[in-house]
Amino acid sequence: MTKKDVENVETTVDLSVKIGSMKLKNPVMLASGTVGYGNEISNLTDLNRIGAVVTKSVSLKPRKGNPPQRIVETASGMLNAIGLANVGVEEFIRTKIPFLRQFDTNIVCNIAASSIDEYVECTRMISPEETIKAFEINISCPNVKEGGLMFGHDLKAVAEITRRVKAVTDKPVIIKLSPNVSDIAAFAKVVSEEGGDAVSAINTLVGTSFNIYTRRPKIFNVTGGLSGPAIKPVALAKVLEIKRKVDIPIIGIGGIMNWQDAAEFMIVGATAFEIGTVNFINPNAGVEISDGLWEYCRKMNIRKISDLTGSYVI
Amino acid sequence: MTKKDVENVETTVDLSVKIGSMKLKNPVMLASGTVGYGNEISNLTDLNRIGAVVTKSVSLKPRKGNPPQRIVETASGMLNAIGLANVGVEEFIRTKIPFLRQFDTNIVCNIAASSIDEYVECTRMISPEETIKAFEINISCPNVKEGGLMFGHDLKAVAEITRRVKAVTDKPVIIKLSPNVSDIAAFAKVVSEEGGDAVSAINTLVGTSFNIYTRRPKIFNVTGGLSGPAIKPVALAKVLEIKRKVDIPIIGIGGIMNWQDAAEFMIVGATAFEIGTVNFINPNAGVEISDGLWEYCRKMNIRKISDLTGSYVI
Amino acid sequence: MIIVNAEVSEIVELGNSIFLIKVHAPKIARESTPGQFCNIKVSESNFPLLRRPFSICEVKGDFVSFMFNVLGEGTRNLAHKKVGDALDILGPLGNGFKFDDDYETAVFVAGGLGAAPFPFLTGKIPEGRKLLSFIGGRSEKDLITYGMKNTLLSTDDGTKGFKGNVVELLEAKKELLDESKIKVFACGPTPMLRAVKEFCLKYGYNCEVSTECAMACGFGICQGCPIQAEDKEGYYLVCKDGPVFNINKVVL
Amino acid sequence: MIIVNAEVSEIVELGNSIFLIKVHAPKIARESTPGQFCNIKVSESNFPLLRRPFSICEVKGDFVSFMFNVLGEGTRNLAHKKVGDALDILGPLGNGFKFDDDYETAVFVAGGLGAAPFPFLTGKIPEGRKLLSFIGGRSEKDLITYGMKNTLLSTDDGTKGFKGNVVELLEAKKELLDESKIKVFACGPTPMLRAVKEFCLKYGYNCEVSTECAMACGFGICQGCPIQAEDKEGYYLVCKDGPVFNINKVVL
Ligand SMILES: Cc1cc2nc3c(=O)[nH]c(=O)nc-3n(C[C@H](O)[C@H](O)[C@H](O)COP(=O)(O)OP(=O)(O)OC[C@H]3O[C@@H](n4cnc5c(N)ncnc54)[C@H](O)[C@@H]3O)c2cc1C
Ligand SMILES: Cc1cc2nc3c(=O)[nH]c(=O)nc-3n(C[C@H](O)[C@H](O)[C@H](O)COP(=O)(O)OP(=O)(O)OC[C@H]3O[C@@H](n4cnc5c(N)ncnc54)[C@H](O)[C@@H]3O)c2cc1C
Ligand SMILES: Cc1cc2nc3c(=O)[nH]c(=O)nc-3n(C[C@H](O)[C@H](O)[C@H](O)COP(=O)(O)O)c2cc1C
Ligand SMILES: Cc1cc2nc3c(=O)[nH]c(=O)nc-3n(C[C@H](O)[C@H](O)[C@H](O)COP(=O)(O)O)c2cc1C
Ligand code: FES
Ligand code: FES
Repeated sequence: MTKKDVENVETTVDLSVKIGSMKLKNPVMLASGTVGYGNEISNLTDLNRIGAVVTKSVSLKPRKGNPPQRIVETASGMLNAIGLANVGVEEFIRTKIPFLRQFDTNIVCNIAASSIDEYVECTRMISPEETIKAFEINISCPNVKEGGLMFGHDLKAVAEITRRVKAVTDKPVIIKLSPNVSDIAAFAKVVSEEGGDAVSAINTLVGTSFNIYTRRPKIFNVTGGLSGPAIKPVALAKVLEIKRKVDIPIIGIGGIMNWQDAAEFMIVGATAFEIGTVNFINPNAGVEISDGLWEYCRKMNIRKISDLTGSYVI
Repeated sequence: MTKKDVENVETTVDLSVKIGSMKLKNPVMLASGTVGYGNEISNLTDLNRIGAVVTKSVSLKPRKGNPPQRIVETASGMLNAIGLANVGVEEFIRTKIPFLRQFDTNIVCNIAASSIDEYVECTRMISPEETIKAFEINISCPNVKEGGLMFGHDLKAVAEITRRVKAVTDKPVIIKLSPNVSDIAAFAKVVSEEGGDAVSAINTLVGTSFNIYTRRPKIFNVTGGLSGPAIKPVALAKVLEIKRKVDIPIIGIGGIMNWQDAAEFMIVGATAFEIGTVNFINPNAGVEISDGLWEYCRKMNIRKISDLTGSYVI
Repeated sequence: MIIVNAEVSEIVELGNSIFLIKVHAPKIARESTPGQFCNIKVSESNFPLLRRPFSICEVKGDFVSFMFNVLGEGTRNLAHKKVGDALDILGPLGNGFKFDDDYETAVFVAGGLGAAPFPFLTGKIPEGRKLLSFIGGRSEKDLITYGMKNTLLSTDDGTKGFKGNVVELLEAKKELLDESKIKVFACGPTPMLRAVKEFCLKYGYNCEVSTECAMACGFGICQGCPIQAEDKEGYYLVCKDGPVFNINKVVL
Repeated sequence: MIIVNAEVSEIVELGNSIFLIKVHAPKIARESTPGQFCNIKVSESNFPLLRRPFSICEVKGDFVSFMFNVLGEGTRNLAHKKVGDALDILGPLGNGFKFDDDYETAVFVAGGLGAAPFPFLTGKIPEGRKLLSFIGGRSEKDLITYGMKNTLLSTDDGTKGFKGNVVELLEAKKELLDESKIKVFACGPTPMLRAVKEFCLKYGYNCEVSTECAMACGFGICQGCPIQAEDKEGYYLVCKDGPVFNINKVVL
């Protein structure tokens, strides 16, 4: 900041946003599955400057994940089929949460499950942990049979999951929606009706890639989830669609690489946003995006970034 | 071809494929809306070397299309919302068909409509034209309210369209499916049950893009259809999904830039394929893809390219 | 209209990230007329995906030049080209200026990079006609006079020439236009073209403008580049029916 | 593990589209140990999207070198780098070779580009130990001996050295290995590593292999790079737990 800026209190920008009762210092969230449990990335960026960190999907029991190959690059994107490799709830509570406690950010616990009961049970077990500030329920992992994708495509199941998970925790519950449906707003509506605090959109698009010489799929799981800049236009359209039809906070996700992309998501309706694939390429992207948004708001005379949410002009 | 190749009859590759009763000299088709009615591109490529040319969607009455801006580039893709600008059936028959007659290729007439009756009426009017060898029914244009997208998301409507269009023509009827649905195979199944000759997949994905300074959509129609390499993994997964569940010829579409991409589509299940966006960048791509596939088949010892269809190893 | 793989023979920065790139493209050189453009592949990969349109700036023998401004990824790639590199060019495209009809003075009006097609056009104006070039820019460093004759300058900030926009300069120098039968050729941002149109309609000047629009194909197959028609219902295509239009034909 | 914007100080083609690129990266140079790798951003745009992993080939003072083969878009971009260009490098990553445990002779086995980590490792082998380098390739032009000592060569087509693969060469020269307590360090394609493992198990040699896997992040956050564990249930991550593993730990 220049001296003039400091003198001029008018230039201060309030980057904070709220998701239910959870207050974020800025709208930047690190997406589930793209920063593990925070350990490694904390060497390369300052997690204290991030609004929230969403953990890798946790399931009741540990999962070893899919055999290689799990990822393949595509045009401006990547496919992954990790298979929800994770340490399971117990180990998560025992070793991951204590590490995460040190950071001045919100830790959101992402939960994957293969039955509605399992979603409820995981939430119930983790909810007492003070470090965890909210839950994101992954009903849309396309990469394991029991990854929730069948829930993500079933309105009744989504309603039940939302209702029953809400019943076992006081913390905000975010439902992470699948983009692989005809009418994503209908799912957001159900979440809203059942008392969900927010939806996050989008999880990855189902995609595949084959080797033309061996005629085999490039990833072991045959199909994977497409992420990265390639999906940004689709993700933006989904967020806009929800925003226009349902009154519920939206966390925008999909292909965000820089602050410009992040601002675009907020304009079409996102209250906050998650960044995923970009962490692999630029682990400090979250901090840079926060700084970029601050500067953008200052230049555009936006005092509170929350004013940006849904401020599109159509 | 080298002298040795010519001597060796074993190296001859049969690139021909069939869609219903329509025989294509090779599986390369030029996608609807990406080559107009063939006029301009015929200056830059040899249409006689292409399996089939699909015309820009024709509707009963002429449509002037959407105001600018109609297109915007995205990461490895583009959004378009042309708004089905077209000359209408009468002008199509009067001026476009006579021009197309000169080429030794199959002309497939793509039809868009805002009611089931209109699909039937268009087909009925054009069917007597000898030059037209098949119909592709666009039930999935995302860019005009009456572009068929609502049909493309309604199994009963798709069934009725297939049945009634088939009833007014002896020519092969291809139904072009929307990818913006939860279960594309269910749509292919309905088409198959109602006697449709093939499905083509995919049309564009719904996407959008906003200017972060004006907060306005970059394209007038707000949302547009995403095409190009960005969508290839999604398109491949949709083709594979149909192939695994339904026994009907599939025309693969989405992000094909070169013969390698085309081979990938055939391996996952496509009998033929259409190329769209690449025509804007390399108008001769169709011919190059045909040559590339020929060479690939020769090296891989594939005598008939139709053996490639659905030859994936999972 | 052909596609050629042309060798870059020269690339120079005119200043302020404006470049002039010259390629060896005999066939395009032969076919081109001022106001036409080419659609250039700016990368060897799929990123950026689409070609980028540029006006033909100059044709000398077998060589064609383009003038461009570094704005985004595409033009940045282009600026990195080196002598000897190959450039994949589709062109010439669209319809150019009618420079041989009935007028005595050709008046060029250029805003910023709108100067691009005028060096070529300047050279083609028939012997004996007069030339006047009105060139506007935001600031002195944005003024491009390359290849233009009898230039009158304006800058928004007054750092050089007339202070104001180029149409205000036209209005201020109106007496220069009263001397003979004039035809106005304009190229620049749409708001400028709109003002030029208004000015020309007011005084009854014949005027052609070179328009711009987002483009995918550049040769009429995508229908991505509409411009509202004034003399009929619906749209013209900028790439095929334009980019040069008489002001009576289009709504700007 | 840091990210630096390093200046390219040298780039040379070793032949047959194999390049050596040297960058000024003091911090990475200081922290690195042989067998570690860096994840390099090969373009300034989003295409190709992901970083590309390369073994640290050599460290000299403040300079780090990488050896690479032009395979696709990413390595093609890298080959176009010029002296003075900046390169965005994340590293050093993973675990390297244990080169100071109990052995008398270090035996390097390299297949093709597998030679990449050995110049660095060669320089680190403690004084007084012996070195033997077995290098294999498809053909003479694929043999890379850069920075390696006491080399024995094999080619699949017999154009140079022993005709056969590099593990057959090992077997043929087995008597050289009988002289002292040896440790084998191997890097190359997985089928070669599998054969090396089998060979070492047969003769009871201690052996470490540098493995490869498709990677996104390179530092443990994506879980994209599993390799099946032999000594526990489940997988190790190549980027974090490897890329160098003792043969007893992983299924190849
Ligand atoms: C018929 C025609 C002729 C043209 N002739 C020339 C020419 O001779 N010289 C020249 O420099 N340019 C010319 N242009 C514009 C040129 O095509 C664009 O500048 C170029 O496509 C930008 O590509 P990019 O990848 O660098 O920028 P992008 O990444 O595509 O865009 C970067 C930024 O520039 C803005 N932008 C993109 N295109 C334009 C535009 N046309 N006008 C204003 N802002 C734009 C974008 O909105 C974005 O903010 C012409 C355009 C047309 C349609
Ligand atoms: C830990 C580690 C260390 C490495 N060290 C080196 C090194 O020192 N020098 C070096 O040249 N390479 C090394 N590699 C491999 C290197 O990362 C790849 O060659 C590179 O990513 C290819 O990028 P590309 O964009 O050029 O090719 P892409 O476009 O990604 O691929 C082009 C073609 O090469 C194939 N390919 C891609 N990666 C590999 C691979 N790892 N092995 C075999 N084929 C592949 C693809 O299947 C495709 O057919 C290492 C890889 C790992 C995981
Ligand atoms: C390697 C990888 C692993 C992922 N794992 C999970 C996961 O465990 N749970 C989840 O809800 N989403 C997971 N995702 C999805 C991301 O959280 C995010 O929704 C998606 O990648 C789109 O955002 P992006 O384009 O910014 O990456 C994963 C994504 C990637 C790339
Ligand atoms: C500019 C443009 C216009 C299109 N118009 C039509 C159309 O009129 N009818 C139709 O069925 N599909 C239309 N499409 C969709 C294409 O036929 C094709 O399904 C889609 O572009 C995906 O293929 P691609 O990635 O190879 O472009 C259009 C696509 C583009 C890019
Ligand atoms: S740019 Fe494609 S029709 Fe004009
Ligand atoms: S490459 Fe991401 S965890 Fe190994």
